[in-house]
Parts: sequence; structure tokens; C-alpha cells
Amino acid sequence: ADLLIAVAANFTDTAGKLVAQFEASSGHRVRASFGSTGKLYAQIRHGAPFEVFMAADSEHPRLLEAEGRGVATTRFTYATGKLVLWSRNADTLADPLAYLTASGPDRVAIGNPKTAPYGIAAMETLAALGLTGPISKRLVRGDSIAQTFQFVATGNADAGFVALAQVRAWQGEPGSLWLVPQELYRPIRQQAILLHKGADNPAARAWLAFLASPPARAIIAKDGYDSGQIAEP
Amino acid sequence: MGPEWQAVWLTLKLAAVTTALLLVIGTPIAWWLARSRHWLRQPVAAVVALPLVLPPTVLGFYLLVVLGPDGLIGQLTEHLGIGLLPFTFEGLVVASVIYSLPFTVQPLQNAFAAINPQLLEVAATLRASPRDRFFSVVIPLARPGFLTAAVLTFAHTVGEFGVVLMIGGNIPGETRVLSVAIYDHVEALEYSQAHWLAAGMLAFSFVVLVSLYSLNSRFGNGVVR
Amino acid sequence: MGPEWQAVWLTLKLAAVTTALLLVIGTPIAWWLARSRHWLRQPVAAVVALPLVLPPTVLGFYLLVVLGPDGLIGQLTEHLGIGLLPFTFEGLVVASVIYSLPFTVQPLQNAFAAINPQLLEVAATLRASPRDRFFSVVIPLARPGFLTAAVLTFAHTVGEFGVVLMIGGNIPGETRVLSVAIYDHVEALEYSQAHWLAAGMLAFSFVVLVSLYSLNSRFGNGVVR
Amino acid sequence: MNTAMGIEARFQCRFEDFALDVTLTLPGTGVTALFGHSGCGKTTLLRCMAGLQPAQGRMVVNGECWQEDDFSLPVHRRPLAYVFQDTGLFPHLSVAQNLHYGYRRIASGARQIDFDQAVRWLGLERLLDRMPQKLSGGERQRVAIARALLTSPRLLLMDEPLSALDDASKQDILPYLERLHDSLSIPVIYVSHATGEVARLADHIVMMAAGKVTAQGPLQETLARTDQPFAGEDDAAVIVKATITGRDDRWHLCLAEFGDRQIWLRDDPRLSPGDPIRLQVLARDVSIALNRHRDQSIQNLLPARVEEIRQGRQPGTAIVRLVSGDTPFLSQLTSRAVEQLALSPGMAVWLQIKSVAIVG
Amino acid sequence: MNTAMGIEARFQCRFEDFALDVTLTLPGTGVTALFGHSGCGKTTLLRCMAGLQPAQGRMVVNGECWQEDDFSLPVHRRPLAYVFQDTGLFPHLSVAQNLHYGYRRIASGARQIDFDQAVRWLGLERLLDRMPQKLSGGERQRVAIARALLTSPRLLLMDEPLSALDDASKQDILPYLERLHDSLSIPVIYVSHATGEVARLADHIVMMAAGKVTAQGPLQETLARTDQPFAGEDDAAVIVKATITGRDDRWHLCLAEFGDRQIWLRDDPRLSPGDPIRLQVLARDVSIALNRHRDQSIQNLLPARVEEIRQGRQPGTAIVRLVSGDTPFLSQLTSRAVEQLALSPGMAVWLQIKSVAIVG
Ligand SMILES: Nc1ncnc2c1ncn2[C@@H]1O[C@H](COP(=O)(O)OP(=O)(O)OP(=O)(O)O)[C@@H](O)[C@H]1O
Ligand SMILES: Nc1ncnc2c1ncn2[C@@H]1O[C@H](COP(=O)(O)OP(=O)(O)OP(=O)(O)O)[C@@H](O)[C@H]1O
Ligand code: MOO
Ligand SMILES: [Mg+2]
Ligand SMILES: [Mg+2]
Repeated sequence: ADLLIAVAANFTDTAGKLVAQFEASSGHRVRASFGSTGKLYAQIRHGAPFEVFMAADSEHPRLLEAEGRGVATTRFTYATGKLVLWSRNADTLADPLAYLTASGPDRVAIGNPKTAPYGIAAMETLAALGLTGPISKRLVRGDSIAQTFQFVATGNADAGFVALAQVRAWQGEPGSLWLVPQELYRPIRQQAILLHKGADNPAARAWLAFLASPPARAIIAKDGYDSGQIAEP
Repeated sequence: MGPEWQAVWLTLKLAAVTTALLLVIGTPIAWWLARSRHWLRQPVAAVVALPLVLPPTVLGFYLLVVLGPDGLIGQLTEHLGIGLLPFTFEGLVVASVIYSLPFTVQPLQNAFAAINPQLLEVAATLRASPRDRFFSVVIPLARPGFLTAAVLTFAHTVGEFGVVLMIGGNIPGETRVLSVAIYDHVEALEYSQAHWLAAGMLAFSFVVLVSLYSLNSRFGNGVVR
Repeated sequence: MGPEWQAVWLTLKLAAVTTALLLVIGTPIAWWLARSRHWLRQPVAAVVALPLVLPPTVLGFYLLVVLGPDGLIGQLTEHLGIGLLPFTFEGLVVASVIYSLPFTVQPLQNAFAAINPQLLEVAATLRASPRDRFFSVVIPLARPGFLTAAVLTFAHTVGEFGVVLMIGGNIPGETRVLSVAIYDHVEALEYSQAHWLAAGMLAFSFVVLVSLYSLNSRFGNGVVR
Repeated sequence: MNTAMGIEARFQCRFEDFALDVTLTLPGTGVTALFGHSGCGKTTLLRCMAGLQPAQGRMVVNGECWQEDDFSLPVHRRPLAYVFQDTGLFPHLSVAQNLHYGYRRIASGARQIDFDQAVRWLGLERLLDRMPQKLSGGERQRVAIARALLTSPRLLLMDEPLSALDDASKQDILPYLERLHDSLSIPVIYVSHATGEVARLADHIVMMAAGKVTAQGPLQETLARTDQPFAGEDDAAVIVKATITGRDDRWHLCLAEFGDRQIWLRDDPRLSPGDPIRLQVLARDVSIALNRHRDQSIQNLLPARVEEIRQGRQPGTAIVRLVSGDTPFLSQLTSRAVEQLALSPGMAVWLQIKSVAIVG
Repeated sequence: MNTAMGIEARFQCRFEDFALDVTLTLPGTGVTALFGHSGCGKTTLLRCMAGLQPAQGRMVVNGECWQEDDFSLPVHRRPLAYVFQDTGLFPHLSVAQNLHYGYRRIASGARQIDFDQAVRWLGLERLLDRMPQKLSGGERQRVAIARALLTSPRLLLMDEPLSALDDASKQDILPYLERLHDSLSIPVIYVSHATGEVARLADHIVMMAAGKVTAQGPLQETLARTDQPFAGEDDAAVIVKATITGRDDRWHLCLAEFGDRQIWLRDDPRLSPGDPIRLQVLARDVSIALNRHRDQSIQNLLPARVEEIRQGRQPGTAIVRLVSGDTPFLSQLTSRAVEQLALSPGMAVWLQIKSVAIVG
């Protein structure tokens, strides 16, 4: 059967690989609509024909479940994002904390905490380090985590809080990287949920099952996500 | 048809349908705005320009609300058996028409206003009815305005993005137009694909525009006014 | 000043500066396009329209590349000691100027083309130099075109979003304009704030547009052409 | 002509500082000349008749009502043609397309004038492919006239249609307008400042001043009224309706008869014996002698009786009204001549009319 | 006048099926009339002179070179004024603003004509606040003339400036143009179809046909040439320069003398004894008698000698050239009259000239 899924933009690349694998093994056909989590959520609320939603956070799927648009008990974390501070420049992040504390004119990119879950994580990290005030003048905000990455990739920002998955996918010079310790931010649980439109579509359930299957989790892990716990309190 | 070609095809279809519809809808509005002395003239002109002021995603959001199942128009279309417009090609057309309206109306309005009213009087004495005068005098004389309107509308629909993404939902083969496809590539860090698509789009548009303009000035030789 | 007011102020400033600059830059381009018989005319006209075709975020991406430290213009501005343009107000202005160019040039070009060339000859015999003729004959007769150009440019800059988001980096008080602020609210599900801001923006724009149009038709009484 | 024939026009309209208020009854055939100073309302009146200028009033053309009370036929339904003062050619159409514009909007059965004919009459053969911007002033006027004629109108309104034409071009076009007048019997309302044109074409005259009609009537009567200055005294003239009775091929002259009088005029190959003809005799071309002097170049000497002597508008001039047979003539003289010849009403004199001074 | 005075104009340019090729030497003062059929290139020639129409050639005005080889003064640097055939009023400016447009671009020291004066001359007082769209055709022409005069030009180009005006309005304006001519001595090049206007204003004549000059010269000589049809034979005329020598207040006449001949003309209060004056005598107003007949209304009888008799262009007509004293005259007659009177060169005759036929 045909399946229409909504996927958070940061997962575009990985989702493509998963779909290919799934289609080959199951015979179902999957079409994916990419967008920012907030936009996809608004669309689902207003009648979008999506059958599965793969968000970049756990908040939006939880809301959908509470509103009755998602099928209860189908929500699970399909990936856990890992926040990194990345720079194109090889020595910038030799000492990441010193770099963040310094009051240079250079720009640090983060995702917009209003719209991008990785932005929230970045702000939590800065708060945990006690840098919210000093660094605020250096921050530029990308609308999505992809845009944040572009700021750094084009050299307009010296460094930025992006997703590990993005750095993995990056084909340019490796630069320098700081894997932000998990204690500094709440885990970025990217959750999926079966939507009512897809409740009766066997392909939808098959897809969700596939996401939790080892081959899928291998792909997800390879792209830089923790394939994390499956259940969620 | 590969997904990229699907997007190209969808984009051209959307832009062509939108442009055609808007020329049909915009022409009478522009004519009325150019000629009427009604007190509602200025307010209507302002309303026509308003879609420009809202950020596309925001406009898209409100269209989603209005056209969706809880919205007034959404309930109307459902009641009429048309179904809901968002996430369909028809929905994209409706959104693009609203969003691009000023690009059609403004150039036409100016072109109409610039026509010497005496020529319409002359045409009337030569037995041309108001409708006939419109087609035989106004439209040919406003040709540069029509060209500008069509170019701006078409190009803007091709490049338009926020509204389309919101109302269309980026569904491959149905509502994923080229601009969204390029966006997807950029989001997925597939920069080289994005470059190719963008370059192709630019080259194609350039060729189309140059031919259009040349055609216009070829035919336009006589019209100096 | 609260963050929303900052965004309002920044938006108005950006739109006003962009519109003013574009009228200055766009007028000679439009005049050349309207009057020249040069073979480059059609290609240049097409290039002017091209920014329309690219989705704003994509255009923004390329601008980011060109204006950034690896880009040609970026290296130039750094070399000149201006520094890099992205994430500055000046950068927003540059991006908006490029993005809104067709909205200024196209209406002006049509307005110029519609001017009876004999009137320029008459002015010449009355001792008006080419510059003088331009200011005393062309500009007054092209007034509706200037109005349209200014309205489209201003409104489009206000509503413009993708490019601004990309080049501006959403820095409160520096590059966070109203459209971005509304967008943030929508994305963050803060619908009521979004509604308020959008409604205020629409109401304000409506009032401004109606007054502008009324003013134009007041002064325009005499000009029928 | 039945009782419904004729044109009734009554209009009232006003601009800031101008008011039109006219009531006219014009013949349903022939040419009516509309005269008056610049700004007196001639164009405005034509526009009212065409329905282009909204006005209170009434307009009935040969029994068809075009306007009355609340009713007003839209312009394009009025079977009229209008030659505008400033031609109004369509800039986007070539000359041929301009001509076709009205022509093809007429049912082919209703066409009274052939396309090629009109082109020939107005000498437009070489201009058909030209765009209007590339025409000279006179060429534009000719195209506008041809375009109007091609709609085979039932009323023709012409606003100074020949003003940009030199005499020779006028001489080429006027015969066609005359023919139009003779063969199609379309009523024509003709605004012109050129008294020569009017005398040649018009049957009826309307004089306007400041939005009002000051005089109207048949050409002959109106012109022969010594109290009604005909657009300047130097152009005072009478029109004589005569019949061709003979020809002198050797001298290229022909003889025209009116009443029992005869007059020589320049021959015209189109004329043949029996043809009716209109002669314009300008008052300034008529001199008076007490005797018949044959030893002079003036060929036409007619016995006449002085009817009335009036002071001219210019000091030192006089307008004398005479009758030869039944036909009235005007002569413009100096007052000194009147005194020297001791002219007085009733006196018998000889009119001296230069034959070459007779037109048409 | 020094050697540099005068206007030299030589132009070559071509359109698809028209070519202009003229060489002119015109006096540096006075009015030159440009005549010719519609489409013969009059407007094109004026445009070349103004620098509006790019052309090969040379243009020197009273010693100032405006164009030569590769050099061409831009239009706005040429101190000329141009009254366009179709007025070209600025639609966005009121009448007053149109008038001011050129006026305020002239250094106030260089202004030779006062704003109010021009308004008065052309009767525009009531129209100053009006927009051009709301003017009648004749009103528009008057505004265009005033606007041109207000630039105090050193060369005035006028393309049928009075075509939309009735005779009375022309009579009102012509004296001012004459005064301009007399007091400012600006050279004027004047395109007109109205021979009366030309005879009254012009000193010099240029005849054009199909883009070429067919004749040029001083008015008097050119008009008296029997081979050079002056825009149609009916308008053939001579100009006589005379001096006022006396007045007859009773008859409102005045006496003008040229050579040892005298002629009566209609009085004009502006004239006083000793004034030089120009008289136009139309060939058609001159008749010939073998004897002097005093019992007729024609007042001016002059002895003359026949110089030359030519066949007229129209069959049956003749143009006779005569000399009275030193002054040439033309008379248009029928061939029959030539035969009847047995006119031949050298013969002594009497010219009969109607005094009222004399203008100017
Ligand atoms: N739209 C208008 N608004 C105000 N006044 C007008 C308008 N149109 C014409 N007039 C005035 O009305 C009067 C009559 O104008 P009209 O054009 O009928 O004159 P006309 O007799 O045709 O003159 P002409 O021989 O100069 O063409 C003029 O005084 C003119 O100034
Ligand atoms: N732009 C042009 N292109 C081609 N031919 C032209 C152009 N302008 C004028 N002509 C032709 O050149 C000739 C001369 O035109 P011009 O306007 O000089 O005539 P004119 O003597 O002023 O005539 P009129 O008395 O009718 O105004 C005409 O035959 C006209 O058709
Ligand atoms: O994938 Mo997101 O929701 O744009 O960070
Ligand atoms: Mg008029
Ligand atoms: Mg001309």
C-alpha cells in the first residue's frame, strides 16, 4: 500500500535511506513530506493527509496524542539527536569552553529555540555553562537546524550548535567538533506517532515497526543519532 | 518521471494555471480600479496589495486555517462536495492566486490608466461596443502591462515557497513544487543537487524571459503612444 | 522598547531604506530598459526579473555564500574594511534590494515607456536639458508608476522573509524583523501573539495604502494622458 | 421628405465657466456648417450629438430618436461617424487596420462605400501599411476622414477635418465630400473656419457664440443677409444655384443660367449641359458700374437693381445688396464709391463679376 | 546686416519612402513661409532645424553654428522656439505652468517678452488655471504659441500654428506676430496652408515638393513670377511696398504711394503719413480695361504696360504680368478676355484694383 509520512526536516537525509530500505523489503510505497516540526504540526491539525508523523522533538507528537489526532500508544522515540558544536576551522574548537567564553566579534550559530528543538538544546547547554548572558551578543539564529548548519558551512558563523547527523553528512573539510556532553541538555528525543489518517493503513504500522527494527536502527545510528529507548514515559 | 521532473512539471503547471487564472480575474479588477470613481476604489486597491505585506508562511498559515476543516471556506467546500483544498493541487492554485494577485493587478491597472480615453471614444463612434472596445483597443494598447503582469505573476509563483509549503504540504507528485524540492535538498545538505536545480531553473527562466521580451518589442514596434 | 516593537521599528526601517535605495537604483535601470534600443536590453530585463524565480531561502543561501568570507563580495567588503555583511542590518538591506529589484523596475519601466516621446521633444525646445526633462516631465508623468513601484517594493520588503531570515540571522534588535517575529510565534504555537501582530500589520498597511492611493488620485486629477 | 425628416437637437450642459444651451432644427440631408469663434462650443455640441458628452436634451435624426428625457442611445449604437479635431488614430494599428476598424463592424449589406473607393478618394494607397506615428499631419487627417466614411454613417460629424491640409489637398478631397453629399444624402455637420470650404459644401449654416446659437438657416438666405456678418465681412458672399446651358470649348468656359441671367465660368470637364451647379460669388469680387463697359477683362456684366445699402463693419466700407433678375447679390465697396456713384436703392446699375472668381 | 547674418540650412535625411534633401539660405530677420503639399516634408525640415530629427547637414543661424559635420548642438542649447503641429502641451501642468515651463528656463535678463504681455496678446487670461485637457482646440493652439514666445527665441519655428483658429481669432493674433516680427526681428519660419496669413506675414517664401525645395526667394519677387504657381493659381499675388502719404478721414481711406503711383486703401488708425506699408494684390483682384472708366465702384485705376502673357495652369485662364511705374502686378484673366481685348506685351492698359481688396 501507499504511505504518506511527515518528517522533520533535520531527518531528511536519513529518512531517504530508510525509505529506500523499507520499500525494498516490504513492497510498500512511501512518500515523505519534509518540513519543520512546527509547520508539520500545524498542517496536521488542519487536515493534512499524513499518516505518520516523525517529529524532531517529543513535544509535538505528545500534543497530537493529547488532542486525539495521533493514535494512543503508538508514540515512540525513533532517534535521539546529539548536539555538537562545530566549526569549519580546524583549530577554533581546540578548547571549546574557552572559545564560548571569549568575547570575540565572531558569530556563534544556534537553532532558533522557538522553532528548532536543537535550538532549545543549545540554549540549555549555554545555560548549564552559565554563558547565556555573555554570549548572547554573538548568537545568530537559524530558522531550522539546517539553516544553522548553513551559517557555519558558509563560514559566516565561526561555529554553531548543530546536529551530529549533519556533521556526519557534511562532505567538506571536517573542521573541529565538540560533542556536547549529554548532561548539559535534555535529550532531543525525536518521536514518531501514528496519525488517525493512517490508523487503518497496514503500511503505516509496518513503517513504524520497521523504524524500531535493528536494520533501521543501524542506519539511524550510523547517521549520528542515538537510536535510544523505544518506550517513553 | 523522476521526482525532480515531477517537481518541475508541477511547478510549471501551477505557475501556468495561476497566471492564466489571475489574468482572467485580475483584468476586470484592474480595469475597475483604473477607471472607476467609486469611493471603494482606494480601499479595494489596498486590499489587493495586502497579501504582499504578510510573510508567506504566515499568510499560508491563515489560509490553512480558513480553508481547513474548521475554517469557513473549508466547511463551505466540504458542504459543496469539493472536499478540502489544503494539500491538493487546487489548494495550491487558490493560495497562489491570492498571494500573487497584486503582481497581476498593479501593472495592469497602470497600463489601463495610461490609455488615452479619447481612443475609446473614437472606437465607440466606430460602432465598437464597450466589450469590443476593451478587446480591440484596451488590450492591445495595454500589452506591455499584460506582459509585465504575466512575467511577475509567473515568476513569483515559481519562486513562491512559504505559502506553497504551508498549504501544499510538500507531498511528492502532488504539491511538491520545484522551490520546495530545492529547499529539501538544501535542508538535507545535498548542496550540489540544489545547485543544479537552481541553476537549471535560472537558465530556463532567463531564456524564457529574453524570448518573451524580444517578442514583445518585435510586435511593439509600432506602439509608441 | 519591547522586542515586538523593536521588530516593528526594524521592519519599517528596512522597508523604508530598501524602497528609497531601490527607487534611486531602479529608476535609471528602468529608464534605460524603456528607452534603449541596445541588444543587451532584453537580457538585462530578464536578469532583473530573475531574483523572483528563486525561492527566497534559496536566494538567501546563495547570497550567504557570495557575501560570506569565501564569497567574492565578502572578500571585497572585508578587504575594504567594511567587514562581512551577513547578520548585519546593512546585509539585510543589500539582500532586500536584490530581492525586490523587479518590483521597482517593472512598474517604472512600463510607466516610462508609456510617456509620449513628443513631450520630451517639446521640453527640449523649451530649453530643458535631458536631466531637467527627466525631472520636470518624465517623473511627474510617471507618478502612478512610482507609486506602484514604491508600494510593491515596500510591501514586499515588509512581507519578505526567507531571504531576511537567512541573511539576517534573526538577531533581536538587529535583524529580527516583524515577519520573522510572527513566524516564530506561529512555529512556537503562540497563535494569539501571532494573530495580534499579523492583524496590526494588516491594519496599519491598509491605512497607509488607502491614504497613499487617495493622495495619488487627488493630485492625479489633471493627469489623464 | 416626410414630416419625420430632419435633425432635431436640443442640448444643455455646463463646464466650470462655460455653458452650452442650443436648440437646432437642421435639414435631414445636406451639409450644415457650424461656425463660431474658438471656444464657443462647437466641439462640445458635436460631442453631445454623438453621445460622448452627457447632456440634458433631445436628439432626433430623420425620425430616429437617439436621446430624449432619460433615454440615451449608447454611442456605438448611433449610426454616426465622427472625424475628431485631432484625428484620434489608433496607435497600435496600421493605416489599413485603422480603416478596417469601423468598416468591418458594419454589416456588409449596409456598406455604402467601398474600401478601395475610400482609399482612392483620399489618396491613401501608398500609406496603407504605415503606422500612424509615421504620417504627416495632413496624412493623418485624410486617414481619419476615410475611416469615418467607411462606417457608412447616417449622420457625419466633422470637426475641422481639413485644417491640416493645404489648398491643393483640399481641392482633391472636397469633390468627394460633395459627391458623398450628392449621392448618399447623408446629413453632415461640419465645423470649419475656412469660409471657402463652407461656401462650397454647405447648404445650411449655424452660427454659434459663447455656447448659444446666434443664427441658423439655409446658406443662400443666411449669407445674403447684410445684418449677419458671415464670419468676417471680407468673406461675405452669396450662393447662386444655376444650370449649365452651354460650353465654349475654345475658351474652356461654360455658360450657366439662373433665372433669365447668364454667367460665364471656368470650364470643368465633369460638367455637362443640364447639370445643376452652385456658384459662390464673394461680395468683394462684385464691383458696380453705371454703364456697361465691354473694353475690359471682366467678362460677366449683369444688369441689376440696388436694393439696400448698409454701412460695413469696418469704417469706410459699405455692403450693397442688389438683385439681378430674382437673384440676390452682395457687393462690398468703399463708402467713397457709394458716394461717387450716388448709389441709392432702386437704382439700375451693372454688376461686374470676374468670371474666374466663381467657384464650384 | 553683416555678412554673418542670415540662416543657412542644408539637410539630408530619409525615411522608408521619403527623402528630404534641401539647401536653404534665408534672411536672418523676417518671416519665411514654408509651403507645400501635405507630406512634402515641411514638418521634417523644421524638426531637422530644431535638432529633433537627426540628419546630415549644416545649420547656421545669424553667425551661430548649430550643426556642421559631426557637431550638432543639442536641442535644448539651441535658442529656438517650436510651435508644434499638434501643440504638445504638457498634460500634467496647468496652462500657467505650461507657459512658465520655458519662461523660467530663460535668464531673466534675456527675456524679451513679458509673461503678462504674452497672456494678453493671446487672450489666455481666463484660462491660466485650466488643465490642457479642458481646453478647446483653438485655445490649445494659443497656449502653445504663447509658451513658445515666452522663451524669447532667436529663431521661431511654427508648424501651422493657427490652423485650428477661426478667422476672427487669427485676426486677433496676427498683429502680435507682426509686432514680434517688427520689434524683435526674430527670424520666423512659418508653415501654413492659409495663403492669406502668409501674404500678410511673410517676407520670404520657400516652396517644397516631395522633400525638395522648388523655389525660394523674397515674397515680392517670388509671387510675381508667372512660372511659379504660388500654392495654386487662385492665390497668385504680388506684394507692393508703399508709403502712406495721406488720409481721407471722411471716407476712412488712406492714400499709399509707390514709385509715382498712388492707391487708395482702407484706413487703419495705426497708420500715419510716412509709415511704410505692405500691400498684397491678388492676381484675381486685378482686372484690365482698355480705358479709364470712372463711373464704377472700383477706385484704383492705374495706367500700366503689359509685360508678359502666359497660359494659366487651368485651361481657359491666363496670367498677365504688367508693370505700373516700376511696380509689377499680376492679373488673372480668362483667355477669352485676353483675346477680346487683344492684349499683347507692350500694350498700354488700365489696371482696375478694388481698393477693399488690399490687405495689410
Ligand atoms: N472638460 C472641460 N472642462 C472645462 N471646460 C471645458 C472642457 N472642455 C471644453 N471646455 C471649455 O468649453 C468651451 C467650449 O469648448 P469647445 O471645445 O466646444 O470649443 P470649440 O468651439 O470647439 O473651439 P475651437 O474652435 O477652439 O476648437 C471652451 O471655452 C473650453 O475652454
Ligand atoms: N517617422 C516616419 N517614418 C516614415 N515616414 C515618415 C515619418 N515621418 C514622416 N514620414 C513621411 O515623410 C513625409 C514628410 O512628412 P512631414 O511630416 O514632414 O510632412 P509635412 O510636409 O509636414 O505634411 P503635412 O502638411 O501633412 O503636415 C510624409 O510622406 C510622411 O509620410
Ligand atoms: O527538523 Mo526541525 O523541526 O526544522 O529542527
Ligand atoms: Mg473644437
Ligand atoms: Mg506637417
